[in-house]
Amino acid sequence: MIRDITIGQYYPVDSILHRLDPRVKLIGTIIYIFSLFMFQNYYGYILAVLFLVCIIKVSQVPFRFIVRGLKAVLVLMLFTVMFNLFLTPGTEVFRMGFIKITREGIETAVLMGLRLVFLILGSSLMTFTTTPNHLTDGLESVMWPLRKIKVPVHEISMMMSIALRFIPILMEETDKIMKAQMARGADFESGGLIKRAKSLIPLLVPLFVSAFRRANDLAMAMEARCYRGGEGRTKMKPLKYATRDMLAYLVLILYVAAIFVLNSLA
Amino acid sequence: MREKSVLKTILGVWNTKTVVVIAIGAALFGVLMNFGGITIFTNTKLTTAMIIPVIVGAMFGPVPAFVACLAGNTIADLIGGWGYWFDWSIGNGVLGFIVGLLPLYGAKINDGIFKIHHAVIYVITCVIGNAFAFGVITPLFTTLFYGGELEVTFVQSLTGGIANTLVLTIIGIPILIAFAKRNARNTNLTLEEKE
Amino acid sequence: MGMIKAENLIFEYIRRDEEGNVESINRAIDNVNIEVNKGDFVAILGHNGSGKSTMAKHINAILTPTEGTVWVNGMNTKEENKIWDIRQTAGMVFQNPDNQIIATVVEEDVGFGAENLGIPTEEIWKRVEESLKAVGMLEYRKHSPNKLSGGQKQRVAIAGIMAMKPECIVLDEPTAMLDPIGRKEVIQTIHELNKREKVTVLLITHYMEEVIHADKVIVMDRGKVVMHGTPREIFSKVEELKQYRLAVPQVTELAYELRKEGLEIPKGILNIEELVEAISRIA
Amino acid sequence: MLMVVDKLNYIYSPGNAYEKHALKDINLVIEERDFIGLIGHTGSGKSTLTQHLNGLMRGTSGTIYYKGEDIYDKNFNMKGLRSKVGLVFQYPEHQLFETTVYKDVSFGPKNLGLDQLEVDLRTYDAVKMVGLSDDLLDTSPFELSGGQKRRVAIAGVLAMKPEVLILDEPTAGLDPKGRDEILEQIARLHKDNNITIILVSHSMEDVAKYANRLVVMNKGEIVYNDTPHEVFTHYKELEKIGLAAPQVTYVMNELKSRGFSVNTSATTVEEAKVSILRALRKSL
Ligand SMILES: Nc1ncnc2c1ncn2[C@@H]1O[C@H](COP(=O)(O)OP(=O)(O)OP(=O)(O)O)[C@@H](O)[C@H]1O
Ligand SMILES: Nc1ncnc2c1ncn2[C@@H]1O[C@H](COP(=O)(O)OP(=O)(O)OP(=O)(O)O)[C@@H](O)[C@H]1O
Ligand SMILES: [Mg+2]
Ligand SMILES: [Mg+2]
Repeated sequence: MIRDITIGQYYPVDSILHRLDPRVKLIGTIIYIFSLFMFQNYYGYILAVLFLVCIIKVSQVPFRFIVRGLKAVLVLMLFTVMFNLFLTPGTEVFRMGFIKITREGIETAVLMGLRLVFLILGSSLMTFTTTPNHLTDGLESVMWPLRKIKVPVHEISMMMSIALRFIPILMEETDKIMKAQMARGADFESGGLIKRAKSLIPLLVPLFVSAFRRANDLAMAMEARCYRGGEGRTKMKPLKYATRDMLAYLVLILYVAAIFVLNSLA
Repeated sequence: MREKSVLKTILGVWNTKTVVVIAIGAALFGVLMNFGGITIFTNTKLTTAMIIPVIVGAMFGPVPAFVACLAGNTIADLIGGWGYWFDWSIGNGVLGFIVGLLPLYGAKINDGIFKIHHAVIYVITCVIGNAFAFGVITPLFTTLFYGGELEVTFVQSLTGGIANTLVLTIIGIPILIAFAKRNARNTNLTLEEKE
Repeated sequence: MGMIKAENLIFEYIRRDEEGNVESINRAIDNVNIEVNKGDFVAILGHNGSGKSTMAKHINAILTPTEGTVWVNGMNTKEENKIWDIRQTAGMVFQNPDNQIIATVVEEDVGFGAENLGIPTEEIWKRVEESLKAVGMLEYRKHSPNKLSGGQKQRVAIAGIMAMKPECIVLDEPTAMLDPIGRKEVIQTIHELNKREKVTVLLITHYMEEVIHADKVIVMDRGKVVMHGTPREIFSKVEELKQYRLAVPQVTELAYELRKEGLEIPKGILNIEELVEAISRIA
Repeated sequence: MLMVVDKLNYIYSPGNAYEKHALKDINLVIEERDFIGLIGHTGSGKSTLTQHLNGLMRGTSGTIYYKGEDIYDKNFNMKGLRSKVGLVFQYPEHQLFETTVYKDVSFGPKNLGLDQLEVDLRTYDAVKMVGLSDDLLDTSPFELSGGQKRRVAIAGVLAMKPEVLILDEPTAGLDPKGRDEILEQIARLHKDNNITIILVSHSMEDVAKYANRLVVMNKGEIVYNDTPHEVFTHYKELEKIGLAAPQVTYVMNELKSRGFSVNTSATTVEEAKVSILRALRKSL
């Protein structure tokens, strides 16, 4: 189960969206998320839905895969909706005992719910169509100017790629240590909260010790290969924009323009 | 060695090893967040991941702990596929910073020093850290980023904070003791094995 | 001309307490003198904790001597401004293949060292291809390292060093975590690099069979070099080796036992053919 | 018949792109006091099989009987089985976690819910069985040498008083003397304490020297299950599945082909020596 988990839910097909430069997708996602907060009326949401549906179609990722991400935060969403529904003051439309629902409540609840759904769909679409490596490269490149204000951009992206490489290894390790302790009668499942928490110590100590041993080894191996930070480093696979990326930027500009037009409608 | 300035202690030591430790710490954070916890509530688990910033902080200082936590939460979101929740990432980062303050009050795990009064201070920082991170920081950023309703975040924060405090004390202290003991005298991986 | 030279090398792991006072000293290397010539294949044997890894780390300037000097291709490892040249000259492969692969794609990992050296992109691609070919892993270039076997991962690690064009490779128990087939693959790869690319090799191992084709064997015991010579010279001293917690390959052991029984079998038999020859000659 | 494995199958991530049929119709009988050497190429399923034997993994189909009881039966005491079939993983010292050797070794017995006296007794016994001295009990396991750590880890499993002890490559990373010491220790446990041993190893020389029976796995199947002598006569077939025979077996076969009347099933130095000497005396 553990060896080959697809981190970040990357869905391997060869669509235009997959081939886009990661920088475009990152910037696009950010713009999309911002747009969700910029709408001042329902037209905006219709635009957001249309835009997202088109992009999902282009991405060739099956819809059910994308929706799966929503399940994980279903409870949170319900809560948000409930809170807004019951607790927003305003014109009353329905009352049963102490529960009352207001017009404003319904409006904000729907708004909140939609916003949350699009937020998740939008950002997970990026992870569905971009390999974690590409994402890291894109991130590094997009954040590069921040180096001027002393943000260690190179280090951050190096961290991300090492982390990605070690996730499956650490998962396997967790599994192995757990089994080794179970073979000695450890029980991770039964008992109260405190007992269960305590039972994790035999798992965690070896896990941390091994993680630090790995970190030590890896740091040494990197320095032995002349790693000394981002200074003077060349890239094996530098990012290059293609025509399709320019077109994608154009689409984004049109989308932003549409937002402003719609907002001025109301 | 004693009079390392406070600022230096806060910033921590930065070299290749720090980068790697944070990276692996963050990866482990992501793994534990997804698989090593007991779920109580969405976004709220009795998760063991929070121990990582404590250890990173103990060894490298609070700023590395902050980064490990922030990156770890982002990676957890990445693995989980439930969208990105930077409000929580930042909250976790801040908590990581506060619980990672260990070297500042003299609990030097690297040198095997972790006494009772350190444990007491540690528990206090855990409580304050959780209250501050999830009572102030996360709700602040929730409204800022997502325009969410504060009540929801508060309920979540409360449960999250209590669960975190529980984990940080019940599991955190024994682990800190174990690590301190491990580091107390580790020169002698001596070879002589008497039969 | 010497590739590596250690002169009166002493290294101590020093442990300090809270106040910075010395609490204990562990002399891991105790007055070692060795010289390795360009193009040599040298093996280092020794019990757990005898100082092999500590020695290896000196060659890559990860550690610097407490006393004495280490020269790598004429460069003193104590000179800070030479450190990157030294690391480029003497590459290092470690025990655990998982803990030295950085990237999530094979070819990117092989290119990592070359990127650090600031080599132009096209040149990196060329080198990556060459080194992957040299270790026989070219067809796996797009794979994820997680899906490779231990022996394959270790060969990728070697390719990563090769792409930096080192003149010398130090391998610290590269086969410890592998199965017999993986072990064979790695040892073969190293021998080929030594022969074809004339890379100087320093191999640390606990497996006696792996050193029989080396040019020279060095035996360490508690931080000191206690034996050195050709594999044949070393393995003809069965009793002495056992004293240092080491052993000999099974054929050598058999030859030694037969010799003890009074058969006329030469000392230091290293492989099956030699033993069979020797026995045939008696009958 | 201590354990019977009956048509056991195991499939990793069934129905998914990474599906892997790791155990295929495994049938195996383990007798009391057996010393089994379990060999096979990497990924042949050795670890998967051993984890089934003590109930850590559950077969996709087929079953295992322990002393006649079906371990997949609802009423079977699985926790009891884990204490009866002790499993020592590869690099077991990486799983140590307590602050003292004593606490670490007693972790298992404590989990069994024994009283303090019994826990103490078992801990001392186990530590003695692996040949560690008592004064190490209060030290931190992290302060020990590699070989000592390995012993502490093995003691931790022995303290559960297992009837069967499974060791997955117990000598990895140790120097030759350390390897011999650990293996001798295991052989002693087998002889003096009547523990059934299953030794997973990549060293043909080692299994030839200690095991009374070899189980050879290839791609999830058992291909040989016989005495070492018998198994190693098939050295050509073994090579095809990524294994080999001990070096002396090759020597003996080579001598035989040159007309010496030596015993080609010799697998240890001692056997080979005796046989060669006899053959030479005859020919003189
Ligand atoms: N980081 C360290 N701090 C303190 N002592 C150390 C450290 N690393 C090694 N030592 C000690 O130095 C000595 C030599 O260790 P080294 O690792 O060089 O041995 P080795 O020959 O490589 O052993 P092995 O075969 O187990 O790998 C040992 O006594 C060991 O305990
Ligand atoms: N968690 C897992 N998920 C998917 N496949 C797995 C998993 N664990 C093992 N496998 C596969 O099952 C097969 C048997 O693996 P196993 O670990 O039992 O082999 P082994 O004989 O113990 O090998 P080794 O000598 O390397 O320890 C291998 O092909 C392996 O890739
Ligand atoms: Mg070593
Ligand atoms: Mg295995």
